[in-house]
Amino acid sequence: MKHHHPNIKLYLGVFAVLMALTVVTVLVSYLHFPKTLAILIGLAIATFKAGLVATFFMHLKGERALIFSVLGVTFFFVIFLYLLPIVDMSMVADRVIHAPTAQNTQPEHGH
Amino acid sequence: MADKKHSDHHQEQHWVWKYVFSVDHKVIGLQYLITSFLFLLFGFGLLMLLRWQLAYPGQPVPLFGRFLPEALAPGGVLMPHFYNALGAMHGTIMVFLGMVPLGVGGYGNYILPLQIGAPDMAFPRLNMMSYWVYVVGGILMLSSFFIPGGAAQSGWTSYPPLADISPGQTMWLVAMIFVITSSLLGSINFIVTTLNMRAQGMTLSKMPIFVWGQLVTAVLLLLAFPPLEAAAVLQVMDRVFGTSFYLPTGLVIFGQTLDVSGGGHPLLWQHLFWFLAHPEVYVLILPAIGIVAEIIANNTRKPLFGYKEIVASMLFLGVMSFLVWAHHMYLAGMSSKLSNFFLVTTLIISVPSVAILTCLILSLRGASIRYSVPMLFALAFLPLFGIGGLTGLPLGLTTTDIYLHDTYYVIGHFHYVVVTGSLIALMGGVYYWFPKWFGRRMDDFWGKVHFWGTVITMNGIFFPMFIQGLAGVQRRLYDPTAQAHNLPTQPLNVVSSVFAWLLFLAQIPFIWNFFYSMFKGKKSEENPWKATTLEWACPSPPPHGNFETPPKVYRGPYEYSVPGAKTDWTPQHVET
Amino acid sequence: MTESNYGWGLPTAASTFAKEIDFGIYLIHAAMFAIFILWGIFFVYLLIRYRARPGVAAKHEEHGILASLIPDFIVLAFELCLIFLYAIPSWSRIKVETPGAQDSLTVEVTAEQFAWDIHYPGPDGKFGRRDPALVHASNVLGLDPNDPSALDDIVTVNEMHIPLGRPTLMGLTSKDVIHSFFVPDFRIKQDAVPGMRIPVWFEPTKTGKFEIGCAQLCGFGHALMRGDVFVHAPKEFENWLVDQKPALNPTGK
Amino acid sequence: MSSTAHAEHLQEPVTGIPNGKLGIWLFLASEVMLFSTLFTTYIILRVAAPEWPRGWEVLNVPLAMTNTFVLITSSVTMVLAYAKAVTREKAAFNKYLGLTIALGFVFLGIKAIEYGAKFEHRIAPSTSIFYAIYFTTTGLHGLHVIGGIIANSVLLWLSNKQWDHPLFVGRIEYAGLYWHFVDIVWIFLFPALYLL
Repeated sequence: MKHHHPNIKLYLGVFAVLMALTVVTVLVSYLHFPKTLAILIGLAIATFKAGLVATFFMHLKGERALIFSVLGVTFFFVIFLYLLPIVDMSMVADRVIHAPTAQNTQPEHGH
Repeated sequence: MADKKHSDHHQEQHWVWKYVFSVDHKVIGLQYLITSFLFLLFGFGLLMLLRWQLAYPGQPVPLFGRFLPEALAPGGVLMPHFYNALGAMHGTIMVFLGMVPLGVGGYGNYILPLQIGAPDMAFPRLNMMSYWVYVVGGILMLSSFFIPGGAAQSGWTSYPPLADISPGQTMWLVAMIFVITSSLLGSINFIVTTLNMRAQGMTLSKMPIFVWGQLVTAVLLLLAFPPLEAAAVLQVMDRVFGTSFYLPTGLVIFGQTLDVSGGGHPLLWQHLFWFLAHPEVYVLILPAIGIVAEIIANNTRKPLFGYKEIVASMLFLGVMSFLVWAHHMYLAGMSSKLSNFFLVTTLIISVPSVAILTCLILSLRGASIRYSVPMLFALAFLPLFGIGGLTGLPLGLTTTDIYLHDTYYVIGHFHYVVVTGSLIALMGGVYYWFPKWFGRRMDDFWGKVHFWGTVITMNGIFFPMFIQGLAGVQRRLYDPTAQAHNLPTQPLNVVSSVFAWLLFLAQIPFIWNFFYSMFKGKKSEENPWKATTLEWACPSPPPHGNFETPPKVYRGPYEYSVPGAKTDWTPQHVET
Repeated sequence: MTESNYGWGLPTAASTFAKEIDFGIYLIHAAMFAIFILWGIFFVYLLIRYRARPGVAAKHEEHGILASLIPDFIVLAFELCLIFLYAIPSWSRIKVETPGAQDSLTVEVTAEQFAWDIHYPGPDGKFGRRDPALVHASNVLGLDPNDPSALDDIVTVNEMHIPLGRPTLMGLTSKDVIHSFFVPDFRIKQDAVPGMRIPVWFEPTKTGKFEIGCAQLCGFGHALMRGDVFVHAPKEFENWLVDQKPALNPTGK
Repeated sequence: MSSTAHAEHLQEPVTGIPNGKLGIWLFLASEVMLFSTLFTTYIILRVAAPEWPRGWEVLNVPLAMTNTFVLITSSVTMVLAYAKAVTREKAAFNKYLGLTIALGFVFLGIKAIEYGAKFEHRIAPSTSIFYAIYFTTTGLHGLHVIGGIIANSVLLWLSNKQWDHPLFVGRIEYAGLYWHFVDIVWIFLFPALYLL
């Protein structure tokens, strides 16, 4: 069983970067950016942090192609798991009755 | 040799560890097989009760009516909520506790390691655990009949808000989470075994079609089940902790406003459920296609027609099965523009199924067909699965689905695919691999009696459903005579019900033949069918560790009638 | 008032797009029979021609892989035509586009556990506000009395009266669980989802009484949940509408 | 050791990846699908909701931030434990694995405090759709943390007996892969629920 030779300094370096990024993402949230911008920044930081953990801590760097194909197939299906229900929900938004209690009075006509 | 010492160690284990909590894939395979057949029988029993109410609504059930509890069937007459519970549990038990464990757990566990020349599964203990988690899930599912509120009553699809407010669904969800976990662990085991533990020389293009079918099935199970598990967790939160993931605001149940926070969305469940359920139906059919391919190759004494086409179609089927789920939701309130996307993907997915069926039928050309009992089942699979596939066309098309959705046409369609398709192939598999499991042959005469009895009665049950569907008879109706447009086709309900009871009679020779031949059947030599695949290269029943020396593979799986060969079958592991 | 005669096979086509849907059903079933019969004959021929006979070995080599794909391509071509020439255009005509409100009868249909409540705007043409808290045996839709436009609204249960000659535009919703509005004669079916108001339209072509059924399991009364659509001549419909009592004070004081 | 371990040892994996590693990555693939479904549900419910509270108005962000630090630290101690297992330094290995388990308990402790504060104000999953998805996702993540703690504790308990077993180092790596995955899920969960 070949194992990755450990590089302690690298792990501690990645650790520092992860801690820093956590602080950054919290500070960014205090600036109350408009919602879409806030989402993009938050997502970018989180993806970068996840990438760090995956490549160094999970040793994905030197990993064989099969592991990447397993992850590739999974993410191919994850995209559809996200995309289609969300697209559907946004397309039927005009049908959803929002009034928390009463039925909305003047039913607009579906287009 | 290490292998020798290793199988001696197995002998002196206490019989509990050898037969009950065994880690040997063959024992686990047989445990899965017999448990799932028992569940199939139980689910079929529920159906026979239900069919009585459809054929003679409101009349007390003869013979068994007395045993039914008063709350569910006063005086033997089924109550509507008990009828709904019978329907929901029939669907759930047959699909999740019967067919999938039989096709994947039973056949996959036993035959796959043998066909790739592996000593056992990659993770034997995990394999045993997935069986026992499945059994616990099955017991929980059955126990839901006896808890207050009774069993689940909102269909095997468990659509909220009905599933959130009607009694009996919580135990169904908990049992489902157990069954899903069992399938998940099983699929990891299958993929790792198929990829990592193949015999020397067994490249992917030399694997039998049965192994390909199990591999694609395992990937579908692995990636499609977790979304349903998450959806089931959300529904448990709705039912137990009063959240409202699937409950919109402003619900009024029998005049009482439901005091939940609201804000949920019923379509959310449908999306997540069908995201699983469509790959699930391919999980039901792929093992059956694998078995039919094995039996046809063996009994036509020639290689399969278009091995590469079938494998490519299976892989394409696997990928596409994740993109078609919402053709179940054309009329569910989903946006009608999005239906066009799913219409096109549903068209695309019909192509590989047609290709597989074409290749299997063309395998008969230039063959020397032996009409053995397994071959009868495999041959019957082809036209009947064809009917199932064809009747999917009007349902997959958006416009005609407007009329045919949620009618008996749908029930006819999926029963033709699952029952006269998958179940017939799995029964054929019993006759084909019985000598491998027990070293004895099943009786041929009673096999043919069982075959003709089953095929005729199955068609008798399901064909009238198409006529009822065209007449617009809705599905899941407790009393079909309550609505005018269902009355003319009511005699067809009687026809289907009578054939359903006859189908049960047709199974008695099968059950008798199976258990009788297990001990007193005609002794059979190691390779009775003269097959070329690896599972016949070891003694039957194979010892622990399967092969004396790990086999080497020299050629493709179906090298029959090789010109110039001494016999008309050249096994994969023989050098020459 | 012609009574709809149900029998085996498709019921009478009583709405404008019913013929379109029937055409699709008949076309596909014709194609299905053709495909099944052709393959069936070929299948039986193969079974007889290549049965095991002593001294006749099976052929090992196989050729004509491409030829085997011809039937698949034929089926694929048929399906592509079916989709782009028939399915997508008819689906957009039936489900995507809805007729304008001004020249059609607008009505709100609300499904509840085991009945269909039909809500007409009444002479003022405006629907009254509904409040789930006000739902009561005598006020099934929970119409709000202090909303002026609700006072003249008409509510009928399990009886839907519509005029001939004008499309009917329905806002379909549900009070509790998912039901499905299904009129076999009009070939329409649409799930009524609580929390959503789904526009559905159809235009009757025959007068008469046609049955409404529920096509989605909605509890123990699913089979008994039925109603009737009465299609009147325009004049007759006006008379019916005039002598309906408003829902909020049925005695008409 | 049971007989099956020897059978596994007899054969070189065809794909070159040890059975355990391929198995754990497949399991993580199914976990990706599970948590993706919860994120899809979160996005759908948020898009469909007429109004949705901003994370920091209703939730305790500083507490959650410390929780993120705790989980990241436990990820590091886990990878250090694996490194010590590879270099066969048993004492250091026990220290780091023990630290990982302890940090896991700290994470659960902080989560319990956070949940406690909510229940005190009579805020429960049924209060609103936001709290429903908040409790469900963090609850399910918490269960996975508990699962990880159990796995690590079993390995720590077995470590002195199995230290020289050929597969032991691999098992530490696989437990580590699972633990890092649980950390990654929290890395996405924290901003999604608390900061947006």
